Amino acid sequence: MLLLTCPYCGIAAEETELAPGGAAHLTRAGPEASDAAFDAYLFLRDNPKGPHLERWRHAMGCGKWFLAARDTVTHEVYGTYPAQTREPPAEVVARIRARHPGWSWRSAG
Amino acid sequence: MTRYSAFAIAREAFRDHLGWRRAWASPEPRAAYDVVVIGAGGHGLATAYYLARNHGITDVAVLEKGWLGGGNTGRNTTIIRSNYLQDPSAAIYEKARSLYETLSQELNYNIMFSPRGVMMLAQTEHEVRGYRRTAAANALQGVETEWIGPERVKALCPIINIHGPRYPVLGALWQPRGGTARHDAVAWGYARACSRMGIHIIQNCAVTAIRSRDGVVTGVETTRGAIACRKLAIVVAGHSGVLAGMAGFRLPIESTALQALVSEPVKPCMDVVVMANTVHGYMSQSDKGEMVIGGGADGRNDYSQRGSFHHVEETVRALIETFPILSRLKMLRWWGGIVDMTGDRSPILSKTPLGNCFVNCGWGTGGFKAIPGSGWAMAELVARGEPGPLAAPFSMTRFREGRFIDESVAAGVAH
Amino acid sequence: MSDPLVTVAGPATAGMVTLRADLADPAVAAALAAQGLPLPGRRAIRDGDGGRAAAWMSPDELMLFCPPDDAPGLAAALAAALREIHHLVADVSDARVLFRLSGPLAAQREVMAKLSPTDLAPGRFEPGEMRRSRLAQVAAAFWIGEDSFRILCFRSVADYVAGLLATAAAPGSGLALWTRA
Amino acid sequence: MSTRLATGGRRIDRTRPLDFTFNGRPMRGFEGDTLASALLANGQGLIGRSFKYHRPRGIVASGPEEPNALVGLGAGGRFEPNARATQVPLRDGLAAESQNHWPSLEWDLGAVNARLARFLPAGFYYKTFIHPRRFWKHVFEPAIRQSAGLGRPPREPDPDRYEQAYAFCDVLVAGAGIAGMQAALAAARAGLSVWLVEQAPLPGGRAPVDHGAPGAALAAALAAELAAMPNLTLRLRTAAVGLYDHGYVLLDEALDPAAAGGLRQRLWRLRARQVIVATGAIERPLAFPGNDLPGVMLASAVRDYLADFAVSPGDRTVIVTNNDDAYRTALALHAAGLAVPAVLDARPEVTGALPAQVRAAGIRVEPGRGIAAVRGGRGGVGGVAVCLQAGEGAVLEEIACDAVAMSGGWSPAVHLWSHCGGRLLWDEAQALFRPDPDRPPTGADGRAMARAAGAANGALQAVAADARRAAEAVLRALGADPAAAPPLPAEDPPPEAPILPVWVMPQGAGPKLKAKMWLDFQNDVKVSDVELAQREGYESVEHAKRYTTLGMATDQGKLSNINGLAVLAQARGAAIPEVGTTTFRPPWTPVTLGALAGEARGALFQPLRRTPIDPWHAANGADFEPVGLWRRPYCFRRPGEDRAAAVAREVLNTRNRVGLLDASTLGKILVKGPDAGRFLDMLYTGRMSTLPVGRCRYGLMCSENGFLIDDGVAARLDGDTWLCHTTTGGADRIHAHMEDWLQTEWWDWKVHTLNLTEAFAQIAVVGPEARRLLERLGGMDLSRAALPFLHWAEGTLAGIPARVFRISFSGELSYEVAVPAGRGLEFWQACLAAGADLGVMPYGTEALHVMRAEKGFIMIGDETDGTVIPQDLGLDWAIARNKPDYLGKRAQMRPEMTRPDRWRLVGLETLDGSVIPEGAQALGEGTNANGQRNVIGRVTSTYRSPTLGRGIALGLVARGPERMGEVIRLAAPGIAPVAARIVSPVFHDPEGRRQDV
Ligand SMILES: Cc1cc2nc3c(=O)[nH]c(=O)nc-3n(C[C@H](O)[C@H](O)[C@H](O)COP(=O)(O)OP(=O)(O)OC[C@H]3O[C@@H](n4cnc5c(N)ncnc54)[C@H](O)[C@@H]3O)c2cc1C
Ligand SMILES: NC(=O)c1ccc[n+]([C@@H]2O[C@H](COP(=O)([O-])OP(=O)(O)OC[C@H]3O[C@@H](n4cnc5c(N)ncnc54)[C@H](O)[C@@H]3O)[C@@H](O)[C@H]2O)c1
Ligand SMILES: Cc1cc2nc3c(=O)[nH]c(=O)nc-3n(C[C@H](O)[C@H](O)[C@H](O)COP(=O)(O)O)c2cc1C
Ligand SMILES: [Zn+2]
Repeated sequence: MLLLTCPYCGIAAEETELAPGGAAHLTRAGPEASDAAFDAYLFLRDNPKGPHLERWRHAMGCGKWFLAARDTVTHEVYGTYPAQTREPPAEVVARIRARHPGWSWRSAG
Repeated sequence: MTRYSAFAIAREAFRDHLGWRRAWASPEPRAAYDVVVIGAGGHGLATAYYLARNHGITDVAVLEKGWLGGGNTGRNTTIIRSNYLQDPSAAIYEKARSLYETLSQELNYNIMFSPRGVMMLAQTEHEVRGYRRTAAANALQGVETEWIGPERVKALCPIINIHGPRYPVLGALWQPRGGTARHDAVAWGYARACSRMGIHIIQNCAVTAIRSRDGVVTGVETTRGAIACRKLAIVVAGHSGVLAGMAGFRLPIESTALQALVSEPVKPCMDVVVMANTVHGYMSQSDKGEMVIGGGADGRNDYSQRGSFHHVEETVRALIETFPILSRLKMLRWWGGIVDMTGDRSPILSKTPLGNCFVNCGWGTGGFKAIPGSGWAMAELVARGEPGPLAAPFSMTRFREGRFIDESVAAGVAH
Repeated sequence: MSDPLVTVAGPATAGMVTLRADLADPAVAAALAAQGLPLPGRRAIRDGDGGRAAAWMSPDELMLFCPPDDAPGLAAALAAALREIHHLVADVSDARVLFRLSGPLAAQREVMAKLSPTDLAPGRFEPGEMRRSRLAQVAAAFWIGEDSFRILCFRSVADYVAGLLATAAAPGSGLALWTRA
Repeated sequence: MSTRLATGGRRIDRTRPLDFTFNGRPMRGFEGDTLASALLANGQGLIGRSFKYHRPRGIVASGPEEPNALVGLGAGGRFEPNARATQVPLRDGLAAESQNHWPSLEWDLGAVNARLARFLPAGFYYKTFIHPRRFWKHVFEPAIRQSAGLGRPPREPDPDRYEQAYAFCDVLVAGAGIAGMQAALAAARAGLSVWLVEQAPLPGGRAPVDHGAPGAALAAALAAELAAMPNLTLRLRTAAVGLYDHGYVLLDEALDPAAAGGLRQRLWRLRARQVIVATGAIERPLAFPGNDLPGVMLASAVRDYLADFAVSPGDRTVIVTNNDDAYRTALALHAAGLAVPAVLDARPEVTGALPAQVRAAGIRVEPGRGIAAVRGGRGGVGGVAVCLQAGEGAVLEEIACDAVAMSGGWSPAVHLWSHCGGRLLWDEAQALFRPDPDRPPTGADGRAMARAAGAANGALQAVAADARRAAEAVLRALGADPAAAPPLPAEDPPPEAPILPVWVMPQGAGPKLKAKMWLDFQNDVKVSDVELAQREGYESVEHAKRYTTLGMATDQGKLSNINGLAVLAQARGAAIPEVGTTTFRPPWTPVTLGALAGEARGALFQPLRRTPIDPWHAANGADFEPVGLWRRPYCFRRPGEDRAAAVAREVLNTRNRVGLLDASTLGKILVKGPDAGRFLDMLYTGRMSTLPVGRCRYGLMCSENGFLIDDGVAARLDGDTWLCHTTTGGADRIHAHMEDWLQTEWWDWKVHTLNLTEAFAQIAVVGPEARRLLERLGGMDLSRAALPFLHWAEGTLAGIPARVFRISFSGELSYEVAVPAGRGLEFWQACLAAGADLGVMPYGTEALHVMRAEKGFIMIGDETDGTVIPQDLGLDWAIARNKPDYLGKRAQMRPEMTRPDRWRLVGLETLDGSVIPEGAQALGEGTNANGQRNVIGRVTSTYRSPTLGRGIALGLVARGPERMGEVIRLAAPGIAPVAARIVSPVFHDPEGRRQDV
């Protein structure tokens, strides 16, 4: 039963107050995208065994989407941050790397 | 290898059961095999078994990182049914179900397939329409199902409250020859049969890398050394994404936790399997007397085999609403498994971008029932290098093509 | 023993106006001030003039409370004042209902602690904060005003929330966390 | 025979006798007794029958580890099966019954299984019952099921209540023994908020029993100090049953319904920043032949019953042990004036202070000895046959006794530690698994979230010091000063001599003896079974567990797991840590399903959403159906009418006169901002940006995967504001979908959304008389000229502020009127009153469905099922082809979506006017590669049309629209295929004249 801090309200919200939303930092593939790019965007979601950047909505709260860096094995939370960003903040990456040296999110499974 | 029978037991009884032999051998891995199957769950073992049985390929190793059958095969709620809506699903699940009917005899291992009947309750008008549609489809697919009314539901399962004030039971989709089987026994029975045919089952052997040359697989590296192979089958359920990563491609798979519970054992009170999708819970009573219960999957990626507790609560609420007598029973254990969910919630049996490497995954919350059929179809794919009719619709290219096999339209869950 | 732990009043209605805008825009504070309303900080609920109050709902949303007949006027005035900036104002008085608990505050905290996964211990949840969370299976917001928990939930689930509160307040079911058994 | 002693018993109050029954026999105990102690006090040694062999069984333990003494409690709706007598507080009038036997506890036919035991080894069922095939379902399985289960299931609904509660603290301490109390006190003194939970009715743990007066005094002193700490919550009869991620702990609190407002149990969901596992240790039985007879008990349990309840398990108790601790039992028995004929100690040499005291008391101590057999039977123990531990079981001597107290050492209760990933290490010296401090369960910060303390940490002796260490670690982790907690003086008793691990007694026992050594009492798993599993290759500990069912009973192997895995290790010739334990899973002790459901039962099972007009519906014969969480009238039945008749009446009345529909559940989402038009153009397949102010337009929304997910009418309210209507199910979903895109993709677009669904009641006034009716309400000009079709207007109707939309889902002249929700009922009634002479009638969802089908309008969820794109439904007109982009556009370009033979929407009419069965499939030619009949389409909606007086249907058919007029065959189970003609999906008023008047 996770506890994630909503970066907008500052509340450590329990999982039941949140709605999960899958992998974060997707880049939308529009009508011009190739079949492969579109397939990748829609279906080939990050599914790493380890640090994962993911979306959550504070559904039973402020209603905002935010992003979390969470380890899918240990549930360690390396940080939560607002959804309006194309990549994870440096300090979150640093925290992940402290635990998983050499980690980089684009290459994560 | 001793044949199992009441006679064999009697004979052994008089020598204190000292004469029993290993059910499966525990060989050292060889340097090379014709085919390596990664994952000794039900699907991996069945793949190996049918490679030998149907295609005469016995130079096969099944590599298992832990103990065989310890993945989802060993932790599922054992519901077997084939009343699927879409043709490709109905075909492979019905193939599996019909193989289950005679599997104990074929394997000479009692897997306790119990065709006690599965009912999927309809508790809204929408569900009624959905199940009638499925019944109509099943009739043309050669799947024996029936739409039954609430009285029949009550007669088949007296402990259901069909007058639920919130969601009265309006009827059910009934598959009289659906049921359950002993999950562990399915893995063990296949393992024993594989071993008997010379297939190597190598436990405590995790694949750590996949080797290839010129886009064609050449072997694997494992915690017990490198093993070469001509063909590779990845059959690792929740870990499919990890293995695909080793093989250099991506899969439309997300791994999440699905939980199940068992109650303390009580005297038989429920002879059928009941699934209630509106309230979201399903239950059967095992031959030992426990109520075996399952519910919904987590919505987040997970590899920890625990899951979040609130799903347990949601399931239990739903079941008490449907079966009021449950309230004073006690749950003695709950656990999770890592299920592999695809974009359309249907499995993948497919060639991959890597030559001679095949994948079988995406069975998600409902692949126990498919084990024999899936193994059959996968063996065909691996042996021939091309899918047969059972596997063909389940290729991984379907997502790109937009050709989905979406079962969720008929049932909220697909266990 | 035969009395409920707290008394539940409601559902009641109130004037409510939703304001969505960039709360950091000075125009917002100015428009609110002109209506006798403060700009509440994160998670805060603050009283204004004339029975009005403002509550923080999210970084770009406020809920403004007012006497029932007041809401259309307040909404119109704000809309006019904020014409120049991107905003949304709506009278939402009818969308939600309010409940109010009374009785010892400690007992009220216990009743709420049965329903919401929120730390409601004294010192952890105090007047001035509005918490958006859930009560059992539905979304709700609550705060403490005049030694009374006020609970805001959607209109369609008023019966459900009333049932929850009544059940949680059943006689003899105190938690002995902040009250003594 | 067991009996109550004349004096003593620290937990019982002899002034308060309680009457109870066991199998109908009246018995008497005292306040403070458990059911188990009271049964023993009444000489009841035989309590139940084991699962598989129906062996007679008595009480072995004194706590939650009890495997045997499971009983049925109570009657009627309050009947509870499988209650552990050792944890049931005795109440006046309690009725208990034994389980798993027929016809009676004493004479049980099932006991024949015990005679056949040699034919029923572990896993026998996998090897037999294979032939003939049909026998499994009809003969073998029914026979096996007949013997399944322990207790009988309850038969009636449960009248008691359960609840849940949330709590938060800095430190949770599980277990209020000396270790737990010390640790809790240290944390509380440092100013942290602390919860201390104890499953027993009183704190203290083992110390008051094991360490006599000093132990009791220490426990009392600690308890007194704890009681004075305002920042500490002590909860008794509350078990910590599960540890989850991020410090989430489940606590199961037992309540007395009479005292707690009818509540039976409360499930706490506690969030702790740090957890201290101070759950003590569990004594292990010894595996000797006959160790399962009634009268053979754990040594610690024997002294518990003596000290706590003044119950002696027998007059002459032989003690068998491999460690010093059991000597405490000898001393306790001796002090109570009971005979201890011998202490049989497996260790070749017995030194130690405790044995010295025992010897000094004149008790015979026999080193190097074991038990080769227990004499006796169902009635209890008659004696033991003594052998050499090092031998094969040759009997040296028979000792008469009526009880046996056994101790195989202790296993820390590491369950909570393990639930969430904490690892164990094997402590060779003490022969136990204890928490590995280097691999603790970790929390959200990746650091340890739990520590173990005391016996749970393997500190069987220096408990106080260990507890202090644990508390200090927790304080440090929470940034508190460990020094802020002055340690309590606590003296640890003198050290004990080392244990000798003994997994099988005697060591050289042959197969015959091993088949009589029980490991798992409840599930009847013996040493021979585990060895058999190993022999057959089930040698992973998890395989052995599943093959033998070791540890899978209701006690979850609290007594058997360690012994079992040690036997397995021996059989494998492997070291114990190499074999490892099975996975520890919640709950620590079984939890009632009722507690897991909490308040969510009956009316509170799920929220029921009601519209503002719901009270009127309820009072006026509405036949409700659930629609998501809402309830909506399906139809309004009049006396004598069935559903079909009511629906037909409602349809005809609406088509001919005027009907009222409560459409309040429709989603209403306000979308406003400079970029709102652009945003809606992305969201809808059509163009909304070009919609003039004052107009309405039907729109479709697709997922990025191209499939139709919702439809509805959007109205442009002003230059930058739209009001989007969604389906009932779509309101929250589509609002969330909008916010998702706005917040996570187009966050620089200036758009605000607001879900106004609940702010308005929406009432559709439909039918030829609709305008007349509304005009009577007064306030707005609703003429065709003033408010044409697909326009909206704002004003006042019947004195109520209203927004009126001229949209139609029935094909009739129709106004959808939105009024403030608080005035919805008033408006509804005004319409009824104004329309009384016009024949106004309410109609429900089914009439709505029929009328839309007559018009060929699609219904999300009927014509769509998540696999249908708008193009399939002939809705290309609602797609702005020239738009560069919209959600779903790219997906709809994929090969599969543009295939010419996709199934497309058509109307279907049977040749004879009959109604096509629901779900019917359109037959194609031949079969597919898998031998399935080819299908070319299906029916999506099918009704008897009251308007047309015949069956009508909508369906999806391959190339359907190209095949107008063709006759196809539709199949459904149980009927001959029906011939139907492909026709236009619009059955009624194809020109749309009636709505646009
Ligand atoms: C709680 C729960 C309830 C369920 N209920 C049902 C149900 O009622 N009916 C139904 O039909 N289905 C059900 N399922 C689904 C079903 O269990 C699975 O679909 C099925 O068991 C999958 O079998 P498998 O052989 O593919 O995978 P698994 O049994 O998981 O086997 C995969 C194996 O691969 C191994 N592996 C992974 N990585 C490696 C590696 N690197 N090297 C070597 N080996 C590796 C794993 O250790 C594992 O043993 C349920 C699942 C769960 C979790
Ligand atoms: N010398 C030995 O061989 C030996 C062996 C075992 C114990 N001991 C003695 O045991 C004591 C150890 O003290 P301790 O405090 O560590 O253990 P303890 O056994 O005295 O106390 C543990 C307490 O935790 C409670 N508990 C267990 N699991 C629980 C759960 N899940 N939820 C709530 N409560 C739970 C138990 O009811 C018990 O009261 C000392 O007196 C020690 O001498 C000695
Ligand atoms: C159908 C089924 C029935 C089960 N019955 C029991 C049972 O009676 N007792 C028990 O302790 N566990 C039972 N289990 C649970 C297993 O003990 C175990 O928890 C599960 O297989 C997952 O493995 P793990 O907990 O070792 O990870 C059952 C599991 C399944 C799948
Ligand atoms: Zn938030």
